[in-house]
Amino acid sequence: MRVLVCTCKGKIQLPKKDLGPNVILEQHDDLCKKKFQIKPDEKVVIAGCSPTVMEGLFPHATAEYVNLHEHVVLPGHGIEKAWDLITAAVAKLEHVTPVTTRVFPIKHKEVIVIGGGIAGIEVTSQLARNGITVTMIEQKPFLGGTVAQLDRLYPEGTPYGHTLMPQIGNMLQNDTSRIYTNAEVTGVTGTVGNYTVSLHTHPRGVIECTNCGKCADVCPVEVDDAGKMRKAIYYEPTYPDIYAIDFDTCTRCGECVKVCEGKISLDEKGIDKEIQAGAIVVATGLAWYDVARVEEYGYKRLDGVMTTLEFERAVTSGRLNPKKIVFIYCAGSRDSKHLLYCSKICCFLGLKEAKLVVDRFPDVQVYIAAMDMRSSGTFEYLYNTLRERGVSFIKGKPSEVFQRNGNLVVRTEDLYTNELLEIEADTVVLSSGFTPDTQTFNKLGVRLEHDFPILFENASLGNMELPRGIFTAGAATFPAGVRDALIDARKAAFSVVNLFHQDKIEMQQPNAVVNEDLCSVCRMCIGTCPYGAISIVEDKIHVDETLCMGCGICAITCPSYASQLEGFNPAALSSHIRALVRQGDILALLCKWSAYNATDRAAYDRVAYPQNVRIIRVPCSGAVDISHVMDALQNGAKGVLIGGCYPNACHYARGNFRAKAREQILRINLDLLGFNKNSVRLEWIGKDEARKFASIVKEMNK
Amino acid sequence: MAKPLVAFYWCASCGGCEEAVVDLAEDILKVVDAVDIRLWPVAMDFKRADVEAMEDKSIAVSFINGAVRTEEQEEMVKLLRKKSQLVIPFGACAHLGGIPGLANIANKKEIFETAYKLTRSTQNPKGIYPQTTTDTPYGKLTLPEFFDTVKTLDQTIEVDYYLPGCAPPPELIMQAVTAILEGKLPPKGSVLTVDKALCETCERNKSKPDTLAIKDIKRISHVIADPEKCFLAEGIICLGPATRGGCGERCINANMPCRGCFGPTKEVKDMGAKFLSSLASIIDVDDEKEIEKIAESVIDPIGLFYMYSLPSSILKRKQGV
Amino acid sequence: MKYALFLGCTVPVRAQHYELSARNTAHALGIEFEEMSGASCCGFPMKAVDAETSLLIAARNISIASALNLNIITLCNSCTAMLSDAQLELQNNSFYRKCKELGFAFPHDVTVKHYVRMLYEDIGIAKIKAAVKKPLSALNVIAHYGCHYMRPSYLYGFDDPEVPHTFDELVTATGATSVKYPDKKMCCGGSVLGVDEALAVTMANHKLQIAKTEAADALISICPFCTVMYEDNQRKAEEKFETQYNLPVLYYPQLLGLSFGLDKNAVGFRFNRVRPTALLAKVGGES
Amino acid sequence: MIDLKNADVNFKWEIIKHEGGEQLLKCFGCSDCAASCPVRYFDERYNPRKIIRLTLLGLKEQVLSSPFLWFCAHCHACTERCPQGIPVAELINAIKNYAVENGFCPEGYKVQFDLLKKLGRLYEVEDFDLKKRQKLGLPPIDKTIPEVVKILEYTGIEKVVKR
Repeated sequence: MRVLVCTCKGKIQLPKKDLGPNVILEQHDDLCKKKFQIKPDEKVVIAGCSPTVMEGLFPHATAEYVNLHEHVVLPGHGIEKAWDLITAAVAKLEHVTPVTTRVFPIKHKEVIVIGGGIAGIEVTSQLARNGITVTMIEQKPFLGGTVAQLDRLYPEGTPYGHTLMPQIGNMLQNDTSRIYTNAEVTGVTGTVGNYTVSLHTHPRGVIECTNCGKCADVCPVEVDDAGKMRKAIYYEPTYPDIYAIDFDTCTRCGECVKVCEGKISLDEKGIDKEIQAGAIVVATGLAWYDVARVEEYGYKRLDGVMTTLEFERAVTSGRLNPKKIVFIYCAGSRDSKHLLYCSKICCFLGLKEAKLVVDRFPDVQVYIAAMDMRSSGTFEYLYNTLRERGVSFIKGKPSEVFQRNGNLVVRTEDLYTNELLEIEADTVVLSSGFTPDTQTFNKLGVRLEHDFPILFENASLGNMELPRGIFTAGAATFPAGVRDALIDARKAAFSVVNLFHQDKIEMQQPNAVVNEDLCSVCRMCIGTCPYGAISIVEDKIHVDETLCMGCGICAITCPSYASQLEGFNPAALSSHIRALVRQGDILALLCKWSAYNATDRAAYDRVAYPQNVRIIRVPCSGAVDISHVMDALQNGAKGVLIGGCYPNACHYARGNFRAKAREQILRINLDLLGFNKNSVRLEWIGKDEARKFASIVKEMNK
Repeated sequence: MAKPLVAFYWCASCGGCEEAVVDLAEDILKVVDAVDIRLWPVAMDFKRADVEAMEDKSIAVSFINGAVRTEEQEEMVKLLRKKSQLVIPFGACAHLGGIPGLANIANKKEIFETAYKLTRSTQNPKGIYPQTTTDTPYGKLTLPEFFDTVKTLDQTIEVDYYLPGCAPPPELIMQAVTAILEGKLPPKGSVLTVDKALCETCERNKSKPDTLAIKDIKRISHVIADPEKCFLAEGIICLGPATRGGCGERCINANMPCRGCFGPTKEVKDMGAKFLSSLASIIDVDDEKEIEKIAESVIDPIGLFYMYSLPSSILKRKQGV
Repeated sequence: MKYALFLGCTVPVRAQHYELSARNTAHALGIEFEEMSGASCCGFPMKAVDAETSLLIAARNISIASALNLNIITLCNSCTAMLSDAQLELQNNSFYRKCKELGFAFPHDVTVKHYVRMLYEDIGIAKIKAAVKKPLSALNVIAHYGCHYMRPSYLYGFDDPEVPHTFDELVTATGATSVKYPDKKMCCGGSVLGVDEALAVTMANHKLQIAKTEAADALISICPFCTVMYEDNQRKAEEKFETQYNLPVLYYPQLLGLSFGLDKNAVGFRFNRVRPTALLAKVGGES
Repeated sequence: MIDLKNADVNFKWEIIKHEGGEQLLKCFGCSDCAASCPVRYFDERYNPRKIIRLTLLGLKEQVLSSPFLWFCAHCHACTERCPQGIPVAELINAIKNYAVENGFCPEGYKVQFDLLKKLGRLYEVEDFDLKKRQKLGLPPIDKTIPEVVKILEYTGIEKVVKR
């Protein structure tokens, strides 16, 4: 073991004392500016500046960091503290399990794109342009997704084809893409660089086609396709250039077969296939919330109540000529009984439909009832335009829609005027929200939380490329407009190109590892992982190495310590605490994302705190085991402070709540065991709250 | 070849471990065939002097049950250590401190007061307590010192292996005896059962959901537990995940949750602390006040989480008394 | 410097001390006023009835100054707003045509300014300070801007409509302290006097109460309507809210004249309903 | 309960035609006007936001007959703050003008109209006043300005006021 100590510009001069056998002490000026050769299995103590700075400089080391600069030099604590910290670090490191480097070869530099909407098409053409072979899997018989169902794209009012068709053209120009329509993913195995995706292609019915259209002419089945009428055999002008039979509605009367110039088969079978790929892009797009579940609005129950999509398709195909329309916003959104969240784009959609209809029918009366109008960016201009065109906006969520004298009536209170209103209308349009396509994520083994795939929809992290071979594009994870979908698609393509630029990816961050000799598969850990990285594979607990973020919560949860976080195993921490804490000391176990930084801040701001405060950096307040608190108390500690992020601000989602529960239970037990229960405190300390930290430890020191 | 000599001894315990030996039923004959029992106070009339007279290390193995709570017990186990090649704490009390170890939340004075004065069935208005020496017309009588703190066997003498359980199941005893006779012993310090927790073999583990989420803690005496379901999934505290297996799940099969008599698994020092850390992870409440409520809803947490292991825990006993 | 002085309805009849002090302090600063013969009401009273009528009345007044080729100085905030509004409206062709039809001529472009704005912009703080002979450093006064002094800003483009400061600077120039106080832009309530007197008095009381809290020696007004609210209706506020204010309300030119050392008759203190006796004693003037 | 069947959809378009009412439709109901309003501060019965919103909904009768419409002090505090740039005080004034047209002229304005018609100013200038002015050294002023009548006749406002 090597101990690398920075002299901190001459301020640190360690005594010439022995640190034990096989421990070599080196003192360096400007440690951070030097390059060290560190062997992969070597353990090093790095004593210098704060680990927040130093850990980036020693990425491959199994290292224990001693914060000499911020914890000794700047607060003006004595050199003996430096020595104590170093000896304790050595004691810890002796028992530390090293951090392993994990290597994932990128075996297949091919990509599977699930979803053939605007995002999937854009990803595919961007990847194909980079020479990467792409297999696109689209569920419907034709590409285009939601965009192909629309008439126009607002705020500008561009016809949908102006955006979609060139995209399809771009994609088809490259011969590196294979497209499966009418196909669905049935299973996924493997990990980054090496996935196997099985898919099933449903029969299309039309095998050869001249696009004569006679089949549709003779087809007796009229289908209402989201507001627009078509036949059971039909064609969409996107891709492929072949008619398709909608077998859900087809009566198999055989009329089309008789007139077909090409070849139609009503008995075609589906095909199963397996495809290998190094990365998967999920571009499954929007899933509309089933607004019939908002029963008070009468969708499917009352004539004239329709969704925005149906309204747009019915108006633009000439089926509907409304005189008086009420749009109901947030139909089933931000609602504890339905979708808890705002779907972001439904306000835009509603505005668009209103514009579409006032453009067409100047005398139409339009009411929009909304709790809030969320018209961000350029949509504000559309909102302004519509007000000036005389559309009446009502603030408030209508209570119900009912029928009176053959008309629809919407009852609502208008918050602008505090008046209860009844609006009679011939058409009521429900602007509903969207959910992610959970089916695909389930097949990919991506865990969902609050309906959303965790990590992907972590607003502050953005698209985190996790699990590292699975990417998302467009509205698959959260509703996005066309522009956002395209940007997101390019970002996904860029991420894939970046990934494929390497032959393997290496990951050095500490992972949770499971000792199978100790693991009883008691499942306690599974649900505690904030990333869904833990699952049962072949009757054993399996930690997905690409998903683990090293918080250590599972390790502390494991009742057998079968799961341990590399570099943070309990035996090592226990010896660290026993070497560090003496009679009358205060042990501070501080989360590296918040409270620990407050101690650095204390150093910069010269906020004084007592020298007997012994600080240990932990990955999360939720990764503090009660045993370790007991260790400190047994050693004579006057108090133990656990410092974590504020509630709901935990870097690992709910780690600090776990810490809270531990603290509560622990305090009760300590009380019964004759300890002052206030000797253990869990405090929320923000990263800059140096003064809060100092005042807490001073109080505990009394 | 002479049969190996074996000793059984009984310290602070309920006597259940002695019963466990008897529970070997006809198997006990095999044992008696194979060994020569030289000390078994509960069943045979050997005296301390007989042991003292023996040569050091002449006993092949001493099985000692019960925790160490009196001066006499301390003397006897030290004596047996001297005379034995192997010493095996037999049962939870010797292994972890056991139920007598819960006395560590009090001291001698409090215990005497309760036992000799405060209990309803006691009449002791003068407050007379047992003394180590008493002068009588017939001479001085002595009693061994009653310690403040109950200790595990390994806190008193060095031990070689542990036979866990309250009481150790017969199968495990037979396995251990066989292993000793055949000389097929694991590394010193091992617990003579499996290394994995009870859940490994528990039938109910399959019913445990991936995400355990406890919103309130139920007492087994207040609910009728579903005999098919994992206790924890129902909000009933079961120490199974934190307890070594090999016991044959006798409690679980009787629809009672595990209370941890087999002690913690290999890497864990403090069973109660470890289980509390685990339990806190599955409490599915975010509100601080609610968390407090749940924590406080556990009646007698020391008796629940440290039922068998208080003397072997990190803190060992209540402080300041 | 020569201007056309627009008096409006109230000032020449009900607030002669305002007119008197305004003329005399202006004279002391070398400003000359030409009378606007034939000038009528500014038009503001008809605005709520018919905006066009009020604008036409205002435009007619502007045409009088235009014939004189002099910029207009007003003493009343509402007159300033009304005339400025008409001035802006004259850019509108159809309105201009209507004025022509009525025979109004606008041979010269004229601007409309409040008397106080004129002092600030055309004379300047430095020149005013130089003219101060008796600095009123003993006084703490509340400067009341009134609504139409700087609002609506699209008409004036003068001062800051949210954080006005020009009038405070002018008050400070006299040596007096312009007290910093909350709700500086609060309306006097004058406009609702005709609709709901109790409400109007409540509104006026708000600032009177502030003046009392701040222990101000006087409230300085620049609008006859505001003075009606704070001075003439002070007794009503005192009755309604069972308190005593006895707060002198001075027109700014009175304060300025005092600092110039003008004769007390030249600034008309005897017309002030709430006698500024204590105030004058404080600055060493006679009462 | 208001049934919007009875609302006048043309009301808002009428207001837009009036001087100062042009920007009515820009209102998105933020209520900054009401929060800025000194009258609203002292008397909650007056609320400019509510008047504007009722106008947008076409509730003509309710708006025009309300005595509180006339509470606007025309102080323009709202105008300065409207995020949509609506001169709110002018807009309220336009609604007042429309109310007068529809026979809702408050008595006070009728009195003022009569004075203007008679004198061309709001206060009668008596000889006493002229003498007082003279004593103070103030120039004489016109007792009446008959030209104002021409304007009143031109706009035909008398007919409207006296309706």
